[in-house]
Amino acid sequence: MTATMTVEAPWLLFGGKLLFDPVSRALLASTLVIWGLAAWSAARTLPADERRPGHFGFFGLVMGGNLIATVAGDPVTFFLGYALLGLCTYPLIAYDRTASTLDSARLYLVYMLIGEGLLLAALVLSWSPPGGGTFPLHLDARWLALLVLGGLGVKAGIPGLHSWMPAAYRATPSAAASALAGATISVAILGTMRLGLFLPDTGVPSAAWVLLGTAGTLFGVVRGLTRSEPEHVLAYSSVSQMGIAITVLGARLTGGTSDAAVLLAVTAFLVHHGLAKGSLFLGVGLVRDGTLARLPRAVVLGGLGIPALALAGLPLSSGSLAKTGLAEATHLVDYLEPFLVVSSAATMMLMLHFLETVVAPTEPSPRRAHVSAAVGPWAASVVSVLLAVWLWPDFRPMARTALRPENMVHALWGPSIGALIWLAVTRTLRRGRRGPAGPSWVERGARVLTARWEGWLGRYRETRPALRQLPTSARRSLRHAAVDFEGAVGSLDRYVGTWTLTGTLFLILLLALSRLL
Amino acid sequence: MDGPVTASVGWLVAAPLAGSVATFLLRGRRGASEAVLLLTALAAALATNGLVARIMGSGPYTVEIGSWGAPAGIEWAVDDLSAAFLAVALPVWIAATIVAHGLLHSPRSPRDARVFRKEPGPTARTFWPLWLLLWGGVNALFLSADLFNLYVALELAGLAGVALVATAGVLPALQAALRYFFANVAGSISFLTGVALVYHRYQTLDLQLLRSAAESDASTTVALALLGAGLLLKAALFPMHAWLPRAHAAAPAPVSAILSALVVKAPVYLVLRLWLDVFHVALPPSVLTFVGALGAIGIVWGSARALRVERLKSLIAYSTVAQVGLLFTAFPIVHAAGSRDARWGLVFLAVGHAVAKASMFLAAGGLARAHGHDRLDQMTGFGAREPLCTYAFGLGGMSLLGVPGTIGFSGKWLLATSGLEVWAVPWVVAVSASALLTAAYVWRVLAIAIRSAPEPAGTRPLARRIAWSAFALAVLTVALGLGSGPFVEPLP
Amino acid sequence: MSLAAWVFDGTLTLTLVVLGWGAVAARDPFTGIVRYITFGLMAALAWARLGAPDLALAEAAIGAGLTGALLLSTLGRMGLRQASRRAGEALGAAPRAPTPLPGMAQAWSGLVLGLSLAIAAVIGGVARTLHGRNGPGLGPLVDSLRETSGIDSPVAVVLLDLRGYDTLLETAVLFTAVLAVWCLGVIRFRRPPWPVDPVLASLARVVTALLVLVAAYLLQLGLHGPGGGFQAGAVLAAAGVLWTLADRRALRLGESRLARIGLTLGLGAFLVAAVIPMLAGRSFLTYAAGSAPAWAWVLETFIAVSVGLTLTALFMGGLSEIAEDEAEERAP
Amino acid sequence: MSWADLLPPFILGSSLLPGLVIFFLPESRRTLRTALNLASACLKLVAVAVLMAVVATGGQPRWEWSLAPGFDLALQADALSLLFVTLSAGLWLVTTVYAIAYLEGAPQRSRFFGFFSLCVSATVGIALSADLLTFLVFYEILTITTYPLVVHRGTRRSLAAGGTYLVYTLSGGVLLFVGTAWLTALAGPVDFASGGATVDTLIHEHPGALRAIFALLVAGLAVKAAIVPVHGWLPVAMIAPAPVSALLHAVAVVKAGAFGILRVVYDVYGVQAATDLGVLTWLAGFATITILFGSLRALVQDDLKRRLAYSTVSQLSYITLGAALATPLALTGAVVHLVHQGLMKITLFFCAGNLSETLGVRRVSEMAGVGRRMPWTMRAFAVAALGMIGTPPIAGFVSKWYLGAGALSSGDGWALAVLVASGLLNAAYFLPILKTAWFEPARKAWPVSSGRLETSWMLLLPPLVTAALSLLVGVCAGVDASPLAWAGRIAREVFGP
Amino acid sequence: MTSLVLYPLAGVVALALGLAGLVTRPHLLTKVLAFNLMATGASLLLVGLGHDGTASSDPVPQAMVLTGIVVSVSATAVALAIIARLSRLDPDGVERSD
Repeated sequence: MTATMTVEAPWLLFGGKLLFDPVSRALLASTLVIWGLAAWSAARTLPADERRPGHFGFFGLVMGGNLIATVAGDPVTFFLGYALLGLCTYPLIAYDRTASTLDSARLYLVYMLIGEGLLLAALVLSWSPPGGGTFPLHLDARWLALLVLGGLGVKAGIPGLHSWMPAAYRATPSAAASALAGATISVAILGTMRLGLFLPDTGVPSAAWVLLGTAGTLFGVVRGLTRSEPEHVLAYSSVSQMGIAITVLGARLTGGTSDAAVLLAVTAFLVHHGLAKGSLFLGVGLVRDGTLARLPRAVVLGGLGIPALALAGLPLSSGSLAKTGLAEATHLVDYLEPFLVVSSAATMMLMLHFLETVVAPTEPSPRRAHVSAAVGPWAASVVSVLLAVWLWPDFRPMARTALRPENMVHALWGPSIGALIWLAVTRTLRRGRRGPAGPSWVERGARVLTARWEGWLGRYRETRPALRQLPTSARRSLRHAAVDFEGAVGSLDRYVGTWTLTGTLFLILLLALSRLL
Repeated sequence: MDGPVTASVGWLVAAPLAGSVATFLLRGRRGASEAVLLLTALAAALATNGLVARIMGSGPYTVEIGSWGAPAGIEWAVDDLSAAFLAVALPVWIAATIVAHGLLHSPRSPRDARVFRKEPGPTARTFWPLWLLLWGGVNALFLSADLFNLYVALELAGLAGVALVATAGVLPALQAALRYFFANVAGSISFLTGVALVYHRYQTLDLQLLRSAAESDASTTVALALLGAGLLLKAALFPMHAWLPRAHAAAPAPVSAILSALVVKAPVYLVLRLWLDVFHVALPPSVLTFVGALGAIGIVWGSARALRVERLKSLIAYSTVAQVGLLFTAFPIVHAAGSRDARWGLVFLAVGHAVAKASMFLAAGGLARAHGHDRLDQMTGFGAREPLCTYAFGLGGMSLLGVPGTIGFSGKWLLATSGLEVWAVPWVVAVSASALLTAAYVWRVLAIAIRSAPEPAGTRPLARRIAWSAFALAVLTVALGLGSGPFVEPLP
Repeated sequence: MSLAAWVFDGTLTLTLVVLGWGAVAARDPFTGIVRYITFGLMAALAWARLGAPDLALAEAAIGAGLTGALLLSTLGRMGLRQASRRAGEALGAAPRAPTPLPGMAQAWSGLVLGLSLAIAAVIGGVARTLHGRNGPGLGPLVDSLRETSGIDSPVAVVLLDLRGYDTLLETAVLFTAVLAVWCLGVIRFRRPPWPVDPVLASLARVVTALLVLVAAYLLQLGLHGPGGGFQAGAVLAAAGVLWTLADRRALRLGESRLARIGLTLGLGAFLVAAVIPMLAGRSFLTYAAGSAPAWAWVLETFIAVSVGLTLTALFMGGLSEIAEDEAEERAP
Repeated sequence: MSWADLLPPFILGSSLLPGLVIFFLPESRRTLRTALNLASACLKLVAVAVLMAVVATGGQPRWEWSLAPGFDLALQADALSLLFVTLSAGLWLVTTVYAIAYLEGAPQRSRFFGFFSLCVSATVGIALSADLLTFLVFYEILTITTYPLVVHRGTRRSLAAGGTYLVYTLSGGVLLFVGTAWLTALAGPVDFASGGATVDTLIHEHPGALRAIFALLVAGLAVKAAIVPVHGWLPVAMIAPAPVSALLHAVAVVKAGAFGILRVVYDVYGVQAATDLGVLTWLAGFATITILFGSLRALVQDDLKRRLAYSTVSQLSYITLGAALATPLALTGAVVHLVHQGLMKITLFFCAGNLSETLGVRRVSEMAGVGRRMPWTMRAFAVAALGMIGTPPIAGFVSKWYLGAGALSSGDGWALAVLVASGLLNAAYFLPILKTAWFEPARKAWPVSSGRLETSWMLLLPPLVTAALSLLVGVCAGVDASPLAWAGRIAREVFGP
Repeated sequence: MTSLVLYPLAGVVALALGLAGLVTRPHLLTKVLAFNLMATGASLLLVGLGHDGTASSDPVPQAMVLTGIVVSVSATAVALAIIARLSRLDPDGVERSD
């Protein structure tokens, strides 16, 4: 069933369209699952204080935006969903109103707004008035492609624009975080696909995309390995995973591979990543409120390990399906083969590091209420990771290939290499590299900048009265001039007031007239 | 051409004079003088009505007094100019009369107490006769088509005016009245000299004959200079304005209203008549440039004073100086354009000022009566106490300002358009920009009116008819602004 | 002839100018007034020389006589008032404009004199040209209209018929003057402000009677030649003034209804004459055919009466002031 | 003259006459005054609806009245005027409700409502005027009748503010007057319907004069449209009571300026002539400066209403910019922004009024935690603010989108950049407000509300209605009756299909 | 030209002198007097121009001057009345009017 269906909504904005094709169908389903689980968990974990209704309200809004963007059939509708999603995320991040939280949330918002500004520009630039545009939108210029990349890259966390991610995921309640990290991030990649960012029209060479993606992949892993906060590690893993997607999408320009297949494969990848990340964040939430500390260790390792290793792409895991799908779809591009191996090796390392950070004793968080209340959703999410991609009809072909023995063997390479390296590294340099490294210079820079901005405004507000002096002094001197003039006229008028002067002037006028005439 | 309708113009002069005799003989008895005033107003109204109907029906016409006809006899000439002034003068007179009556017969206030006292004292006894004489004199001025007769009418109006200013009886009033008197007679004699020269140059005094005979030569120009200079002095053109603010501020409010609205307009009307109409051929533009420049300076000067003076009535009086300046600033435009629109623009401006200024003075009179004085700094917040007077003042001010919908705007618009057609840019700019100066002093008062403040001691309620008649005049400026079209269209 | 004429006219006009300047330039007003009265009489002579006897009469009676009397009585009244200066300060003199520097005054007068003489030069120049070549004026036309009007004195026909409207307004001006004076002076008569000498009084009565006769004569003269209502009125006024000085009863003038009616007679009669034709649908002030002389006579008479009374009243306006002042001076 | 031709004057009178009556009502007649206000507002709305039907069916109602020789007052209804009329008539009703509650117990209410009605009449007149002269007439009347409302409090400060207001607007009026007179002197009466035909005939003999006239006209209008550097009166005038700021300084007065600029560019000069004369470039330049300047100044305002005022300064120039870009899309954007900005900005002012009236909160720094105390007000505020930023699907997004597209279609990419930058700035000064209101703890205990609601329902309803409307017109921009559709129709009228 | 031309010229001079006096003389009574001088001067001009001995004298100017004389005496009376009253309130003002 690869039939695509379009729903027209002419009354919406400039004629909205909803597009249901294999891609959006799959993402829609996974998004619903992720959000459902997240909502369930949130309902269990969030304390019933005055923040709760607001949180759920925006929870719903973000989900709505997410869904709209997923099924959007034209750029305007997509932007509608994307903007909704982007802005309404702020309250979710700023859930507990502590200063640091608000700080992270503002950081996120600044990035997001700039991104949306760029995206809006790009969309307007490539919009054709009558009836509105439809996907794929043709971005027929490099700088246009850059605008879109900048716009969506913020959400997708391409290196450089990712800095908001770790702090934001750390600050957000785990349920919401799982939805953000799992579902909303896919929208960014979906957007790039929908807008035709990786089509030849943009004139950006395939290599550029590949390099960008590869850089993202490795950068995410390297940065992640140096972090000790599980949310941070997961955030960087997201960076690297999106890098993989970008690499694949970029690479497909060179090979004469079929678009549909690649897009479907990437979709599968996004679905798998989304489910896994979602479940991981739910798990982290349980770690944070100390629930897991009460569960048997096997359960914990299983529950966290399954999605983690799935990300690494172990055979029989959703990851293997996704990666095989990618490899299959792009088998003509020779250098992707090694890339995928390397990437899963790297992912493996990162995931092991993640598991280590999780099981490592962490300080109990303020939200330690509702012990094990959220175990249900978490378990459900793990199950979804295990089964979902295999059962989804559109992915059947990929499932079949993935289940072929040679592929399963092949899928073993990357993870095992990664595991070995990680063991080696951790054995050798066991000491020293433990302490949490500080935030990246980009993030620090961004924070400094935003702080400066506030400071500048503050100082301007203070110096404002001084500045206002200038115009008022001018105005005052003007008024003085006017007053003086009136005064002068007044005193003169008393002289003119004498009849003698009036009469004299009369004579002069009489003479003047008789001369003039 | 004489018919009852045509002849009825005479009532405009006869009725007030007869009324004055009657009120004099009746010694200002209550009821009697009211009846006389009513009859006079009625007659004047009928006459004006007939006049307007006639001129709109069959255009300008003349009435031969004593059926002798020019050049031996005297004639009345009614054309669009005089008709416009007369038609507007009527409501002003009626309103002012009502206010005067209201002030005369309501509790006396410290200021102008001497004029308006309850019991018919000598002043009150002479007030109505003088008032009606002034009325008759002004009407005679606007009607007459004979130079010497104009001189006599000027003297009649002038003397009555002087007397009415003096009736206030206090020292400033007397000084002002004397100044007024000197300016007046100097102007009149200059005018008379001019008349002498004209008569011996053209052997006639009739304006219509002069219009056809007029040539440009030495004697004519000197005569024009004498006539013009005299009239400009009477019109208080800057820098010979000094007598006006004092006189108009010192006079009782209704008198000030009439002086500012009509008596000052008469010389302006005559300059327009003599320079731009009758002796048009003999008039070089340089004169008008000169006069226009003086007018422009006058606008600034008068406004600057109005921004400073501390009494409401002096403020309005100085505004008159500025507005007269404005009228003369418009002269070069009328001359250069020489078009019907331009002339009507000037007439609208003058007429509009008449009505507006009258309503402002009457309102000021009401306020002064209510507060017992007209010192602006002690009237703060009068808007809440005397809303009607405030609206009257404000609306009048708007008309001076040339706010659209008022007659003032129509005038400025016609002048501006026709002036720009002949590229008389500086004059148009002056006429337009004067609005800002006007606004400055009008809002000086309105701000004081709106400012919330406790009611000062000694304020007393005002007889309702005073405020209402002031307000009615203010409304008239709007009515003229919106409704004068149909009346003006059929005229030449 | 012409030389004699030149000499005569030259001296007369020169005297006029000198007297005029003397009157204006005199140090104290009294001298000025006296010189002015003389000037008026000279002017009357000039009128006669110019063939205008009516004007000569009027100038002598009104221009010189009555104006002088008015000026003198005012001056006298102000003389009485050296005592009551303090009252002025008490009432608070109005702020007078800062007087220019003392030296400036003369310079100023010089400037003004120069200016006015320059103007005189301009007008004079024109006057000479006009005098050279002016036509008969409206004289012939007036003569031709005299028959249709029926009034045979040329001046009277202009004054009462052709340009009667001027005269109407003129009477209105006179009326205005009375009102102006009365609205300032509160007329309260208690007694004449000076001791009345019985001899003077009886003499005054005789002279008054004579003057009234003169007035009547002038009046009936007016319709045919020089003379007429105004001149007669002036003479009556002289009589009135004299009588006033002599007899206290005259001082009730302001009170008596009769006098009030008399004051308005002239204007009233004119208005009637003007309005009747209008009611008949004819034009303002149009006498019925042939009725002009009758009207003229009536008007002349009424004018004479009211002019007489008016001028007397104007003169008395001052007297009332005196009465008031003395009342005030006695009061405190 | 058919009955339809009498509709424009009727619409004018439907607020004029009640206003005049209200002046003379004694203060105590509260019920009568309220009834009169509401009745006339509703009557006006009905009449506007009828007029809209007439015009939609191709009618062109026109009514003339001669004021003086060569000086006619002419009212006419076309698509553009209808848009403006509908906006002001509708918002008048809402604001009247608001004002009645807001001024409860205040002094001088008869005066207030009298002048209020006069202002609305003037605005309607501006909208319906058929030629430049008539426009000028009502424009000036609006200037004057607004003054008493600005200074209504009668304090020293408000009077000073009123003075500033007058200095600016009257000077502008003079410029406009001279410009109009000059153009009339050159070209005779300038009818809007001619769409620039009159000017085209002159463009060859006096291009210089035409440029000067354009400068005069636009300079005169710019004062009300608050274009830098003549914007100074607007923030100062915020001393006025909230309903005044809401209706007049968000909709009527300032829009009159913007509307006038649209008229001058498209109906007096015509696109062709304006482009040939090269005046539009300058206009666009000024608009751009204003957009950025206004936003930057808004950033540093702590007084809520002043911040809103500067935001108005910036937002108004979107309209000017759209007019100056002179393409169908840009014009559509400009015209639709006329409506959208009105809806959103009036909401913001209503909310600001509610805060100051209910809680005495006037500064942004005092708003911490106010979202909890007045949730509904702040929700309305949030919707409007986001709309201002240009968040889909709220109204602001639609107009911004079209303006951007218009900029591109005329080949001015920079304009798009300006729009985006200004959008970011809007976010920078609106979002902190929301953050403070919702995410910061209240510093002091709020006065408790008397009733069940957070404030009087008459104060609460208007902002909610307008907020809902601004959301609706955004979401349903595609509907045939939406402002966007109207704007498109207008653009088609101007540029042809 | 006859010697009669001197009269209008004298009238003009009288007029000018009166004007100068009216403007500069400080004493109010002198001012009034100067005004009368002016009036007479103007009258002389009016009649004098009309009369050059040749033609029969023109009655119209005479009638006008007659009117003028009466008018000026009325004016004088009004002025004097005001001066009289003024002199009671502010005696100095009479001698030193500005």
